[in-house]
Parts: sequence; structure tokens; C-alpha cells
Amino acid sequence: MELSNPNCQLNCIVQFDDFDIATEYAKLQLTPHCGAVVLFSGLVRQQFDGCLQGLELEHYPGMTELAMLKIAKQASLKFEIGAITAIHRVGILLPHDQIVLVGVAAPHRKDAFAACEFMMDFLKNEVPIWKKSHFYHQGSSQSAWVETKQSDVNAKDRWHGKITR
Amino acid sequence: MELSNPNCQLNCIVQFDDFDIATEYAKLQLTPHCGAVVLFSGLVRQQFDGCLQGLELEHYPGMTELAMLKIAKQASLKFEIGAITAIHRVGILLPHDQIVLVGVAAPHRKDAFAACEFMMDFLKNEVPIWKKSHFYHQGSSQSAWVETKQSDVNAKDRWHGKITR
Amino acid sequence: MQNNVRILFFASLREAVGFSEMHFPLTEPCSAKELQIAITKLDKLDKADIANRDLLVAINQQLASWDSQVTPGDEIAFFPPVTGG
Amino acid sequence: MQNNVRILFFASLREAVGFSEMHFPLTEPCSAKELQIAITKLDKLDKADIANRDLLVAINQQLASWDSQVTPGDEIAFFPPVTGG
Repeated sequence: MELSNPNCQLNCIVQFDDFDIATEYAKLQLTPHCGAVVLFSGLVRQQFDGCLQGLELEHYPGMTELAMLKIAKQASLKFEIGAITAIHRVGILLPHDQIVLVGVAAPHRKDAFAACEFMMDFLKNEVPIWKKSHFYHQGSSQSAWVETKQSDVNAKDRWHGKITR
Repeated sequence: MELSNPNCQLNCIVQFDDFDIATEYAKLQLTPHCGAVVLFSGLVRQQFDGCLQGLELEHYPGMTELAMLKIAKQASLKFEIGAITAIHRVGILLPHDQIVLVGVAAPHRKDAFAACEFMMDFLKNEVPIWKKSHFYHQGSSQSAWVETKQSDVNAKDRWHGKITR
Repeated sequence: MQNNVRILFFASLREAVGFSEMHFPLTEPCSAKELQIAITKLDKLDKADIANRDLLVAINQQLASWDSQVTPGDEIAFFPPVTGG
Repeated sequence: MQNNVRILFFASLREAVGFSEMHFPLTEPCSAKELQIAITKLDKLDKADIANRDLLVAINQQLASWDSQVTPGDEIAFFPPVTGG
């Protein structure tokens, strides 16, 4: 069991349903002693020259929640923050749909930005979720698993050596 | 007149009224080719051992809008982003009230985070807005102009030499 | 005492294997790498080419290294690099 | 042709000065620093101690350096370091 900062509220969820950013923001806004809220929303980006039909997200039930919470606990120890909300959707998503939300409330903006980026960099590399693209190509429906990007690995690696566990 | 990226939508506003983060997010979410939205919200933080009554924000009408737009234009050239929304409130604000919103939509999260942080670091140093704290102290109402923080100057200075003008 | 492990496959590996879950007999602890090599030899996993894939392994729902110990009763998952977020 | 400049004060400087706006006669261009020194000598700005404050200057609503040129007709603003955001 990882340690976490008991003064930081952690809220990690995996769900099929869409989420409402205003509802999550309203909760973060009330975090005691916080002057900064940073929200990241990841959307299904139109690709394949506009021929993307949707993304299918598969995950490892049970481990996904544990992996998200583990990253949030690390963030709560590494940064001076008061609350983290992380919601990841799975299932079939359409272009422009919301995929993931990470929200952080902190006394000051530097920690709020850093913790939110830290959460995303590790979510991309250590949470067991996989995306499959469904798209039209030359008149037929095709699909392909999304490949890992080296830029995402690099984004995670820049935090190494600085992580408080 | 500064140059800007014509493919980036810039929306900079100074107002007394509160803003609605969900409304601003909904506009950013529709930005073409964008997979990432980062929102920063600055709130009136409780201080003075809970005795802060409110903040009074004074600004330089005319120049404030120009200064915000100038920073947004620089961000549009420096980062690969599709839209920036910046709203700064002035007047009397109470604890937990929203002060400032910066939202950025971009194809990828790295640029969205960087542009949002860049906007805030320069807003803190180059936009003519001043805060005065009103608080209770030993039974009486007092007020004091907020002092510039060296950490805010440092946050801006780290971008120097990297700015495309 | 348990004498097998539960093995899970996800995403492109699950598709290559053709199913998502199996049990494998194990009476003594071994490393995750040894378990991977052992199942690669199974006839029913012949086409999945497990040995030549870039895979990650989780033991009891925690990311693990290939020399981590697998114990009878554990839940082991093999999967390709993740692409969530 | 204009023969003065409009000068604005904000925040703690405005409070120290006691008013937010004035006009000052100027027929020839000068630097922002020279203008600051010139108004410091005015009786009505005596108590504001303008010379010894950490101030910024804007010319026609753009942040400027102290050696920037001020021209008759310009709008000049003096103010303390900003604290918005």
C-alpha cells in the first residue's frame, strides 16, 4: 500500500458514462486554502483525414483504479496540493468526446500545474487502458490499436529521480 | 501591433461579472483538431488566519485588454495551439470567488499545459491589475496592497530567451 | 494450497491469443519471465507469438518487472504498452 | 499641435498622489525618466515620493523602459509592480 498525504483528497474513477467538468470543478473550488485549480480534459481528436469513427477503450478492471490511485498518491506526496480528481472513461467514444479528466486544487498555481501534468504523464504510461481506432479507409471500416508514442514515454521519464514514493 | 497565429482563436476579456467555466470549456472543446484542453482558474484564497474579507482589484482600462491580448498572441506563435480564452475579473471579490480563467485548446497536452502556464506567468507580471486585501485585524477592518512575489517574477523569467515575438 | 495461477491477456495480445483468461498449473514460485516462457510453449498460444512481443506484466494488479516472483494463486496479466489518457 | 501629456497613476501610487490623472505641459520629446523627475518636483506631488518608489511606466498603454521617448500628446501611466492573475 502506497503512502499518501492525508490532507489531500483523492478521487479516482473509471467509468463508461460521460463526466461533467463543471460538477468536478465546483467540488475542487471549495478545497480549503486553495487559490488555484488546474483542469486537464483529454478529447477524442479527429484523425485519419476526418475519417475516424470512434475510439474503443479497453481496460483491466480492478487494476485500472488501483493504478490511478497509486499515481494520485504519489502526486499528493510530491506536490503541495489539496485535492485531485481523476476520471477515465472506457468503452466506445466518438470524435470530440471527453476521454479523461484530471483536476487539481492547490494553494498556488505552480504545484497545481505540475501535479496535473505529472498525473497525465503517468496515466499515459502506467494505467492499463488501451485504445483502438475505428476509421474508414478507402470505403471500408477498419480498426487498429493505437501505438505508444515515444513522446509519452519521454514525458514520464523527465520526472524520474524526482519522485517521492 | 504584434503578430499572432491566424489559426489560433484568441479571446481576452476584462469584466466585473463572474464567469462560467463550463461555458468557456464548451467553446474550447469544439476547437478543430484539438485533443487537449487545459483550464486554469485562480481563486481568492483565504488568508490572514481566515480574516480576509475580500480582494479589491483595480486595473488600467484599455491597457489591461491590450496587455492580455499581447500575451495571448505571443502564446499563439510560441506553441501549437488552436484557441486561448483569458478572462480576468476586477472589482470586489470574496474568498473562494473566481479571479481569472485561462483556457487553452491544443492538438496535444504538452502545448496546452505550456501555453496555459505561459499565459499565467505573464499575466502576473505584465497586465496592469493590482490587488488590495481587506481583512480584519485585532477587531478592526484594515487593507493593504498585495506585494509582488519574487516567485512570480522568477516564473516569468524562466521563459526568457525562448519567446517568439 | 493453490496449485495454479490465473493469467489474463488484454488488447492486441488478447486478440492474438483468442481469449482473455486462462489458468496455468504452478506449484512452485517462478519469475514472471519463466512463466512467460512456459506459456509460450503451449499449443493453444502457438500463434500469439508471445515471446517476440513488447509486453508488460502485472502481478496481482501491480506493474512488475520480469524477474519479479510469481507464486501459486497469483493473478498475472500480460499486455502491450498502455495507451490510455 | 499638442503641448502636454496625460499622466495616470494607479493603485498605491494613485493613493499616495491623491488623484488618478493630471495633465503636464510638454512641448519637446523627453525620456520617461526625465518626465518622472520633472513631475517629482511638482508641489502637488510632493508627498507621493515618486522618485523613491519601485515603479513601472507605460506609454500609450504599452509597458515601456525608462529611456523610452515620450512625445507631446502621449498618455503616460506610472504604477507599482502589477499583482493580477
